Amino acid sequence: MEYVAIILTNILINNFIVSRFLGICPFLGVSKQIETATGMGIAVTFVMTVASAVTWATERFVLATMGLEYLQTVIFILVIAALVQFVEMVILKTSPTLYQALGVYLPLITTNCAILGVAVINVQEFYNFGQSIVSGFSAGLGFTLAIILFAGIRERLELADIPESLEGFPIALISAGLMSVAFFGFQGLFSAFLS
Amino acid sequence: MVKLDNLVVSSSPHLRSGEDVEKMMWHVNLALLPAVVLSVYYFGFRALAIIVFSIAAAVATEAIIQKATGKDIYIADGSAVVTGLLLGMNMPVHVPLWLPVVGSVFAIAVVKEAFGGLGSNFINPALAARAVLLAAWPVHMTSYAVPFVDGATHATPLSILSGAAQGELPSYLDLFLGNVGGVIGETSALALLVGGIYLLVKGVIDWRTPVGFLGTVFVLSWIFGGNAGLFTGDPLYHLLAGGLMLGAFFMATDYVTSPVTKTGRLLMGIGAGAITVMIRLWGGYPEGVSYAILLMNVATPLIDRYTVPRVYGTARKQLARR
Amino acid sequence: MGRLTFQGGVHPNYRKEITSDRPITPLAAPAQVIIPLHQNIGAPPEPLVAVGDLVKVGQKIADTEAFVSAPVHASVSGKVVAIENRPSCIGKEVLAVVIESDGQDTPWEGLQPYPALEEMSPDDLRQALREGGLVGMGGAMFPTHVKVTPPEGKKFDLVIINGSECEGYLTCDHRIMLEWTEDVIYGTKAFMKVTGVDKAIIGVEANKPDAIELLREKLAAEEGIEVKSLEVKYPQGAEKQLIKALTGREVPSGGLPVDVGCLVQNVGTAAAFAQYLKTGMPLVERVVTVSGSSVENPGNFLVKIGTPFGYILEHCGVVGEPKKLIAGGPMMGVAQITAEVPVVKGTSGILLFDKKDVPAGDARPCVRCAKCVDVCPVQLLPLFLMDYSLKGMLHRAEEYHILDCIECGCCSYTCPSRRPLVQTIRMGKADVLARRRKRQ
Amino acid sequence: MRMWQVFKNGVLDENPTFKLVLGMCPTLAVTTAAANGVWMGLAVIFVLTMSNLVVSLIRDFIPDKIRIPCYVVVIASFVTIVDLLLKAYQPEMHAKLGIFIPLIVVNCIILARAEAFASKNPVLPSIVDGLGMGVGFTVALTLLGCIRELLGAGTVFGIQVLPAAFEPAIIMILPPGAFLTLGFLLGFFNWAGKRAKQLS
Repeated sequence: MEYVAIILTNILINNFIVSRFLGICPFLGVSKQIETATGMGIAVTFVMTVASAVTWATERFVLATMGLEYLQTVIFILVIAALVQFVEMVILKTSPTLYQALGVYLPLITTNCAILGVAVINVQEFYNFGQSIVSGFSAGLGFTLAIILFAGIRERLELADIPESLEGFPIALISAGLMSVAFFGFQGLFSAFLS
Repeated sequence: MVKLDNLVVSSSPHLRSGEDVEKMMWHVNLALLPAVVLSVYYFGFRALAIIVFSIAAAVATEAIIQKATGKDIYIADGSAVVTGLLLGMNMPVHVPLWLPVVGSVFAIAVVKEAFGGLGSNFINPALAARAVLLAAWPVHMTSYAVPFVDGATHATPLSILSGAAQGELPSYLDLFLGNVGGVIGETSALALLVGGIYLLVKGVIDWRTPVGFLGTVFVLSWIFGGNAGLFTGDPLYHLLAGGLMLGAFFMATDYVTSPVTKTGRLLMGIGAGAITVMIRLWGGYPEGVSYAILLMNVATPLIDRYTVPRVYGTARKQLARR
Repeated sequence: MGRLTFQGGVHPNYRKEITSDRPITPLAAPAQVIIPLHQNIGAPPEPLVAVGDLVKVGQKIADTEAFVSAPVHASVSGKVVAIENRPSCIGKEVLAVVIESDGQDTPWEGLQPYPALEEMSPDDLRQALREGGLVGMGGAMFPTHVKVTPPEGKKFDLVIINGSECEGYLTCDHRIMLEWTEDVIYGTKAFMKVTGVDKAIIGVEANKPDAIELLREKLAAEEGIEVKSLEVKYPQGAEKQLIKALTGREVPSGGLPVDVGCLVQNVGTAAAFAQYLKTGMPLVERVVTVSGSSVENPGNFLVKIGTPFGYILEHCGVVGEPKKLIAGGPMMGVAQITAEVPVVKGTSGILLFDKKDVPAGDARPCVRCAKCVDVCPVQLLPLFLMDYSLKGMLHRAEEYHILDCIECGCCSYTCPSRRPLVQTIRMGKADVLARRRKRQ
Repeated sequence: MRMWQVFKNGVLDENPTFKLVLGMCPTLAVTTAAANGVWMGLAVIFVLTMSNLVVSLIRDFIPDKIRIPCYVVVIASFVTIVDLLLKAYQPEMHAKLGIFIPLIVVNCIILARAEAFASKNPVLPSIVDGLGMGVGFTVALTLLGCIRELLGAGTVFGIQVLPAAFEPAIIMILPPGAFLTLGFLLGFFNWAGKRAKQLS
């Protein structure tokens, strides 16, 4: 049941983007087209899942055993950066088509705060290995859902006659605000079962 | 030889159907009238005051912004009136009178005009404003009144049904006629049904969205709505209670914020129905119609994109390859 | 009755009753006819006469070696007084031969009736189609001999004679079916012969029951030709929609009717073909419906090709405050700036409307009511195509099949915000094609 | 004089929030109150200035290929220092800012300044640039925090400003309030900038 709770929380109830503000930069930057948003979403989901597993292991077997928890930030960001590099290399070697689809997004992911964010949250919530992976994966799905919906809206806004001063980032932020109003609908969902 | 001067040259077609957005908007306003009349009957003139305030604020905001941005003033097209009217009908009768005003200003200025005005907003202005008011002033927005009783607040049928509040469930007949607690305009299923059918007959709205919406709520609330196991729910109660009729006929069908494809319109109804039941049965609110529609509004561009009809002479439902 | 149809479409006010009872009346030739040389969709023919030459009715006055083209013949006897650019109903000036009529209408000596159908080969008939200057008379003016020649590797299996006449006001095809029934049937048989097909369907909209009945009566003893009643809906007569309604087949995107084995010909073309074969007189006159709120005595007239609109309107009388002159039907016809333009082979109607009947009002923003989506007979999303065309997002327009638009105008007709949908999409199509050419 | 120009550039001309639209996550997340904005800003000023300083110092010694990882390590170290300092001396604020303190490390402003400015300039201008950018960020966050706190709670820095009759709009301190306020602020600055240009 707690797995279900993690999934629902990360995707709907406390969506990473619209209610936790993690990963806003790619959310605003790579959401002009549905196709690219989908690519970014898949790439982020993949890296988040793997990063959750790796950082969990790092925390458990390296930092905690050696009493170096205070170095968490430094170590995690290095691990994630290395991981992204590694993933990029593996994909390039094994599947050029996949690399073509996701390659461009990977370098952007290192500085996506949602990745480091989910790693830190996993530690803070004392998730075990399985929970961490589910948490990372579902956070990625939440990110993907939000960015694809948002890309759809922005494609539509491209055809709208938006007041000059509000064009670009302002209207994108206002749209995101209204989208997060709609997401209020998921608040308290299944709370009776999950608590 | 006849010589003709001053001929108008324009591109074909040279005929127009004579359909008009203004007319359609006023049809919507007219269709809401029975529900308005009933709510004044049940809740007294304060209900009328709230509706008047919210319409006036909506129209004034629209006019001021159109003037300030140098556009032609088009308040007579009735769209701001529809927004104001729907917002007013979505409020409990005891809210302070500044609340509908704030809501209408938000609906028109932020949700509609900031995106370029009529036709450009991606989310329903009245519903978005209602959701914002609910989040901003939850106490005001959830103090529902009982018909004919001045000043008393009461639980809605849905909050009783979900166990969130104590009280006796009203009868089907009371639900049908609107003799129950709730926001101003959503209480009488009958009055709203009459208006909805009027719009269907007039061809202003398409059957797909309301039928998909009501049908999905009926089926899902029957399957999951009971405490005694699957298929023990009370679907009729779920159809008649809350804002379902208002949402299904008047708000999910809003042209601007719902899909344009036929499949998309059906999906809009089904999706909104499913989310409504989800929120009603397992969500944090007793009623989910507003949020369900808002969420489907958010998904509308995607629905349009992926339900492109099969074009004559093409093999499958697909976009052309470049 | 009238169940056969396609998806989408609109029901405009047809107003056919104004002229549907008016029989075809021959109109005397005007003092001067203006005969544009380029009366086909292919290559323009070269003039064969010079200023000062004397010509007779049916004499060829322009031709070319090009395959996709059609010759033009003199419609009156008299003297060529000018070969120069003149206004035409397509909206620009084109090269035309101006002939001053001698009032005699003397036929050219070289005209010969053709032998009976049984005695002619498909090749003979194809040659005849070209010599007779026959083009699609529904409005497209596609050279008929080209249309009946299937491209390499393709074959016809069905001839469809288009008697739907789905445009409002126009009744010339209706009258042709009623008055020239034999010719329509003879022409149909000729088209079956030229394509080697043993099956033909004459499709007529259900609002012409008298024509359907008459054709069925005359065809009672015949094998292979069927008359089918079609639902009354615009654009029922559009080639692709007609094929879908009658056969259930869909012409593939970017393809031609021959890709699904169909040859579609207008009833007027069939009748004209028959008359040419029987008399040897090429296409020098046609039936034109004259109607509209500013026409005093509307009707159907048999007029010489090259007759100026103004001459015909003078004959019919003009009332009220005429504001719009249209060549063709109200949905797809072309508005004219002057009444000097002449009737050509594709002119099915001349409509003159009073000021009060010219739609006015500015376009308002799109509210996404999706009425244009519901009526599009090709199942396009016109509202998006218009936006993509306006914003120059041509790749998106192409993705959404802008090139499949048949420009029927249903979207603009139905739009409650009075948006110029088809007008903008037309420009978008041109832009997309230009971009494609540039890429190649 | 040039130093002033560099500083002014960070606060006004290239304000990281309003002009470059960088570092959106903390900007939106922590500005539920004015004080949060100030503290977040101070933390960023510290990290930004110190990392600019160090990056500028070592700019000639590190190979080009591994410079980015090096910058990241430098930044992450200062973030850790800020994290520990806040935890020790401002535990309440540390709890409020929560995860967004360690996330300063992935705040694009900091890496962007290290790469775009500090790695190409001497120590002193780099420090001033870090200060300028940091102050610009702080001003923006504080402004956002003030507006949201004022409308969402009726207070500014915890002091009751609006009369008691004002009923605070709770939504302003919820996520939509953050998006909407920043959106309209950006729009306002766009408009004001254009107006100023027209007038001059």
